[in-house]
Amino acid sequence: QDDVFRVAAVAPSATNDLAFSQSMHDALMAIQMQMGEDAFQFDFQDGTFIVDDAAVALREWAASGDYDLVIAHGSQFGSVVEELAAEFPEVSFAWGTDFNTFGMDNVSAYTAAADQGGFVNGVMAGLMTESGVIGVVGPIEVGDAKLYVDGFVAGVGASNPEATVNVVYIQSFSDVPQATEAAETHIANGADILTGTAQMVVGPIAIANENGARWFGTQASQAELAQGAGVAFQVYKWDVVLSEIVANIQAGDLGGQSYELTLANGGLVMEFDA
Amino acid sequence: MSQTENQLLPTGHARIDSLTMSGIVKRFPGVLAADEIDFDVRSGEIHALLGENGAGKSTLMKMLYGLYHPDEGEIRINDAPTIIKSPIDAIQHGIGMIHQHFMLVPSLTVAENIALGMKSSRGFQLDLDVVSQRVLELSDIYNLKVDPHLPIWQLAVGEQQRVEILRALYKGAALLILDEPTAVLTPQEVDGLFRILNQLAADGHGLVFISHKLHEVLEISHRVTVLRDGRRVNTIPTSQATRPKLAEMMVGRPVLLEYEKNPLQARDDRLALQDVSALSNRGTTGLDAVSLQLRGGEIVGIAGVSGNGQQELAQCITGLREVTAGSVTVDGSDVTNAPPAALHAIGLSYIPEERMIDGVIKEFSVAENYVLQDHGHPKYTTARIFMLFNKIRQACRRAIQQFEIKTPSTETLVKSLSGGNIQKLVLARELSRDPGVLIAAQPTRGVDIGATEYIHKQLLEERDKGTAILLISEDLDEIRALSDRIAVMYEGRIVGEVVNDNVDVEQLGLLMTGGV
Amino acid sequence: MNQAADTGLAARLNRLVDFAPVLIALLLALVVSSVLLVALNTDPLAAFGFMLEGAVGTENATAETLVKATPILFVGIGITIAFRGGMINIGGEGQMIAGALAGTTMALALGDARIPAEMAKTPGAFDLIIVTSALIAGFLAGALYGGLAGFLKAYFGVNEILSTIMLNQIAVQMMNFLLNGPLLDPAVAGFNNIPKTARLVTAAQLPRLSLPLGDPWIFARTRLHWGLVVAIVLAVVIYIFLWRTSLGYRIRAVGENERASSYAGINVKRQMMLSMFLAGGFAGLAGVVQVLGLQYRLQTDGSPAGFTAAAGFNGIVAALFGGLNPIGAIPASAFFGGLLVGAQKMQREIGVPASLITAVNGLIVVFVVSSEIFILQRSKRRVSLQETPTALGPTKATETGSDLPDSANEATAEEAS
Amino acid sequence: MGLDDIFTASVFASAIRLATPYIFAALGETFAQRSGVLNLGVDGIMLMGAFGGFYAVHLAQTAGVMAEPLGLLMGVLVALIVGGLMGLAMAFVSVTLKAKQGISGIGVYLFGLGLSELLFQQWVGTPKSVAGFPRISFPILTDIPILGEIFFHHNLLVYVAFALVPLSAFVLNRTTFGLMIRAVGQNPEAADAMGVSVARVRYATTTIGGMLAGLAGASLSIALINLFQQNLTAGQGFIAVALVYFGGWRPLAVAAGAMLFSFVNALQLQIKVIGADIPSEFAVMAPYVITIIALVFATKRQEQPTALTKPYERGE
Ligand SMILES: Nc1ncnc2c1ncn2[C@@H]1O[C@H](COP(=O)(O)OP(=O)(O)OP(=O)(O)O)[C@@H](O)[C@H]1O
Ligand SMILES: Nc1ncnc2c1ncn2[C@@H]1O[C@H](COP(=O)(O)OP(=O)(O)OP(=O)(O)O)[C@@H](O)[C@H]1O
Ligand SMILES: [Mg+2]
Ligand SMILES: [Mg+2]
Repeated sequence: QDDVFRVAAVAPSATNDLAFSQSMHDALMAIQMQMGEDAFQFDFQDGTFIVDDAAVALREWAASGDYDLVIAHGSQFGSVVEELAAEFPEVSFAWGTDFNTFGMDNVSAYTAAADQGGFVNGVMAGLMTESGVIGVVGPIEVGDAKLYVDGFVAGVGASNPEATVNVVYIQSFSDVPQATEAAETHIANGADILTGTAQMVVGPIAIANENGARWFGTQASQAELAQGAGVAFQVYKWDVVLSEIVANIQAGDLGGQSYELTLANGGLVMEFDA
Repeated sequence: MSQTENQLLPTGHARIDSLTMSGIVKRFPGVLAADEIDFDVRSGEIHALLGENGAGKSTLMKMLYGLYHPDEGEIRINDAPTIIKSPIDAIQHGIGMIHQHFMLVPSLTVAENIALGMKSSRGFQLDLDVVSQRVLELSDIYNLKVDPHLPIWQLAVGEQQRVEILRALYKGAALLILDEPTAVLTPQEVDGLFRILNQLAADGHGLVFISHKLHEVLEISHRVTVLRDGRRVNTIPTSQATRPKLAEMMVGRPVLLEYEKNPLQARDDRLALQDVSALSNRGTTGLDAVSLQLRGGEIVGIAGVSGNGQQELAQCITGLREVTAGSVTVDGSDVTNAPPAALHAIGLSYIPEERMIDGVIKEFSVAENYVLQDHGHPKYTTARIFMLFNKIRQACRRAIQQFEIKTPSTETLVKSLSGGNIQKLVLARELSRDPGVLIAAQPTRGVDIGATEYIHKQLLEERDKGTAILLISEDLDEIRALSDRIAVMYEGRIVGEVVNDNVDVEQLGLLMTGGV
Repeated sequence: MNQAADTGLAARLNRLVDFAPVLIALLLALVVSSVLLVALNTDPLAAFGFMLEGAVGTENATAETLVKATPILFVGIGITIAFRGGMINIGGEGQMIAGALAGTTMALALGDARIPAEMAKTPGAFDLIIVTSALIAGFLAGALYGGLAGFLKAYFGVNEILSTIMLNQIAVQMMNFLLNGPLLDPAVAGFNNIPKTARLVTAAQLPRLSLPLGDPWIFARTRLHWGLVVAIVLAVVIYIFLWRTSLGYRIRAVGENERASSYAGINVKRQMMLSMFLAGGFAGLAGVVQVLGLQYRLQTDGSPAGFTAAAGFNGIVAALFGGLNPIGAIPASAFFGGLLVGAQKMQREIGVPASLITAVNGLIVVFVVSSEIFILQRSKRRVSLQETPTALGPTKATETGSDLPDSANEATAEEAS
Repeated sequence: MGLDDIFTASVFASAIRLATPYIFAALGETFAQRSGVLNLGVDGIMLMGAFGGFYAVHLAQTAGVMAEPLGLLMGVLVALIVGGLMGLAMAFVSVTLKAKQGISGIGVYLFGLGLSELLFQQWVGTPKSVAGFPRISFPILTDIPILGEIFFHHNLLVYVAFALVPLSAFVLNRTTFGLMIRAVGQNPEAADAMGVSVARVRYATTTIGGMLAGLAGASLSIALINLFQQNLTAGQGFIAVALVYFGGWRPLAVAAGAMLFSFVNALQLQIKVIGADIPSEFAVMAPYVITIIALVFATKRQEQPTALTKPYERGE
């Protein structure tokens, strides 16, 4: 093997989704900046909503023996990782967001304490709201999204117990028109602050902007899209855990640990838009 | 090119002095439908086109109307070589056609069907009032009654035919092709049509008249061209033609034109209707308390203008329409509203009127159609599950031979057979099922004389075997030739029933039109 | 009349030539795609090379192509039945989900009941009863879901295109609900990241498939599973069903002409429901086989494609490409499997956006389906040449028709419509 | 939580907004289907229209070369042209090349889905918003309580969509063109025999269908959501096709179907926002379930074009 550290990753949506997939792509870019292109290279396949498409890529990468780390970015890929890790014990895998390494030495799991930034956002939102009504547009009530929303609701409760938080899960990660109309409905019911998570929030952001409401974001910075409406964004810095994983692998440790992004370890960063 | 006044038709269109087709060849996959045919029509003439089913009559005319294009040969209009690319071309050249298979849009009203493809007096907006008005005028003049506001699907076949004729008249074509226009008309209506045709000819129209009824051809036409198997047999002035001669030219052998009927040997009642009522497609009364008895070994003819409940009657007996009151019994057991399969099982056979839609599945092969009801019968299946196609083909081949069905093979799709041959196939199938009761609706409509002769003989044979036959027909000649008793239907009721023994045609015709 | 010619070499050559327009269409699609690729600063030759390699270049690639083709084939067989029966079933997606839900539930329940905990993970502890019951449960659930659309059409006149599109969405939500609730993997109940069931015990999994050639056996180290064999066998069964049995005859009759069918005494409503029932059943099988053969658990990421991989949709295309003939659906599904898998490889290697591949797939579909007209014209011309145009008399009794349900016959019948 | 909290004026307004893209797309599809062409590619065309419209407005606004209304007009034009071209392509494939419409439509869908995303990634990159059609405030009308909020506070394209409903009905039922469309869809042989060019009519309707689908997409990207993202329509084109069946090929009923579907959707959003404790999944299901149920109980006077999906060929 050469000196280059090679990574291959699959992610479900597009690399520029301002959300989940972009956060991983940004992280890999960041590490490459840190380590230099001679030392770190990565292949990235995005848009693999279909688990089996990801499975084909993951298997090919694992079997090729060319990669020091194979990343499955998406908790739906867990079963695939579980199977491949057993079949290719010499290959190191990382997947998330989840804690589960399946008890295998060559699997790292990573997750984000999304509730932390959610709580911060919630506290601010609670303080800022004038109408006392806040709207949340969530995708499906699971995992990362649920963590963030629950954290957010708790944060509002902490800073402004009087405020009402209306939560809508639209049952899709990608249905922009539905998310947009959910945001409209929030506004119609008096919300002056909106938040939400997953890649379909681009619609609600535009609605917040149009109606003079404020927007709190998560996963990646949406400041540019939100224009004036954006307040604060919880940004995932997967590079924090990835650097650790890379270092471990370089030290000969293929995995077996799970990692968490937190505000404390710098994996979660609050970015503000003044 | 200045046209003088008298070269114009009363409609204002230019007349077609002569139209000549020469050396026309048309091939279809596996069929030479036209083989160097010469044919011509002149202004003021009614030229009859005769031939057995599949002889190529419709094909030849469709080439004139721009629907098909000749592979070889030339068409000249007023001596100028003309290529007719499409019906638009044909219409512009002053050619109109009444098609054998109706060219009507079922969901549209009569007026809409007539307005279709024509310029509107109100620009892009439809002028249906104007059209309806003119339709009413025309139907008054020619005594072809239709309500311009009714959608076509609510009309009986005969009424639809009237719409076709009206439309052609409306468009005022100089040359008018009529492909079997009389097949569904009453004698009175035929008389009316003939008056119109004569009038049109006198006005300077050219007319092509296709029919399988020789007496009509003899009555109306000036010249007759006979086709056989895609070739022209001859063209003769009608004055030199006789029925036997024409029949022989068509079929290639002498044809029986009158039937010897054995004396009636009626047996027990097989089919009985008691005060049967049913709704029509329109939701109005279709059948109104009809009672009828049918004995084994007799043919009962139902005469009437189509649309007076004949279709409903047949459908009520065969389980295809709900009987709302009254009862139907076959061999003493009540089968009111029994499902068709149950009726098949007790020996009921039905030759449906709209055979292209009801009687066959056009996308299926001849063999598959041959077992439409019996595809699950033990004799054609193992354990009622697996179909035995060798047996089916064998049986089908026998029927093809016996009924002289013209088809390349048992595997040919039915949609490529000619109308007459499809009818023969349906007949072959229904008779092969060895029925105790046979409902035959318009069994020879559109069928050539050779086949008609054959079908009539088959029906008579079936009768002599003891089958009870209900013959529904608008062809009074047919009714009179075959029936033992005749019932006349008008507006969903049976308005008269007579023993067929020197009945008065005029009297029947009157009953059919509601007169008493 | 053309029997001799048909079995001869000439005919075979002719049939080969039939593929020429398809190839030309593929080529055209490639040309247009190349233009797109060049616009993206990519070498088209390399791109398509990778596509081919990704589809059939290696043992694993071939296996993945077949894996991809398997659910498409199942759905395609079902769609063939539905379309032959005159029912436009767009509901493959929802029926797959219904089948997967029921099949997985059955596999999980029986897995718990039949297999002692210590045996549950023994490799190769394949249990025919569990797997068969799960497949049957999947079939029945899909069938009932499809049959529902058939029922609504037969008795309430609800158009099946409408109902199946709507039922797809309903199924997705039902799946989300069940996976996030009653069927949720108890092991992750506290920190659920994705709605999913528990993993199936080994005994409930469809075994992987390998061919006894070489060492290790071919496909031994791939994800190819026995679902493929089940699908191919069923394709043949359904072929026989449709063209050799009286029930198949009835379904086709109703599909072609409802009025003539009722005239023939066929219960039209019943056949409508039956063809949708069977179509749904096959889609259901596609769903349960995906779980039993590949992922060993049912999970979703919130988009229906996350579980079905759009096979319920691609199966429609495969069925039509296969000439609405279950046997034809076999190569058609393999072709689409290869296309989809190869496209992913192209994306990995050249880094072209996945969206380009979607667009290219669309082009291929359009071009290939457009090429049929040229095949049709050729076969028409051929018939006119072979059957010497003579006037036809009644056929001789000695003449044998071609084999009735011959696929070639069927194909032409279909094209001519 | 009373009925007052559920059936608010904003729910009705929301239903009207939600229905807009469906109405555009479904009316277009009604034309195509009435003439016998089933275009299953509506969703792909919507996406291309959405992207085309968005990109034109985006360019105009970032370059600042055009006054805002003109830029929006450009967006609409581009959406119409892009949609029209894709409709034309669909017509060529299904009318001239007589391809099976079910498959070719899916091909068109995939093509639109892929290409719109590709172009978006190449030319735009990440989601950006544009200043889309603003909500119109009518003097007096907008201020009417309740009615003002429901009817008189929408953007221009919403009104265009609803205006197209009676217009489409008029064209189909009262004009010579409409008569040709209906005839060609029911019995192309008869239309042909009457000198109506089946191909020309089908080209026209399929192209119109494409243009309206393009506009449907644009109504999302430059009027209702004001940005573009991959698969922006999220399958709305397929629902639009279903709604054509729901409405039995009659524009008014098709629009009624779109309204029913959208109203139930708006209602379930409202119910969830105000905190009703029903599982989200069942709420999201509601519009689909109710659409089916409505059709079960509706009296059907369907005018299914009998030649739907059947390429026309003279029997030659
Ligand atoms: N579109 C077609 N494709 C193939 N063969 C055809 C087609 N149209 C007609 N034929 C064949 O051409 C021959 C002539 O048919 P045509 O319809 O002209 O007969 P016809 O004389 O009008 O018969 P009929 O009295 O039954 O109406 C028949 O053998 C028929 O099967
Ligand atoms: N005794 C019989 N003799 C002749 N034909 C029969 C007989 N019994 C049944 N058939 C034919 O076999 C076919 C199948 O009969 P069956 O009672 O199963 O009808 P079905 O209502 O179509 O049933 P399914 O929906 O199960 O196919 C019918 O078309 C019927 O005409
Ligand atoms: Mg004829
Ligand atoms: Mg005839």
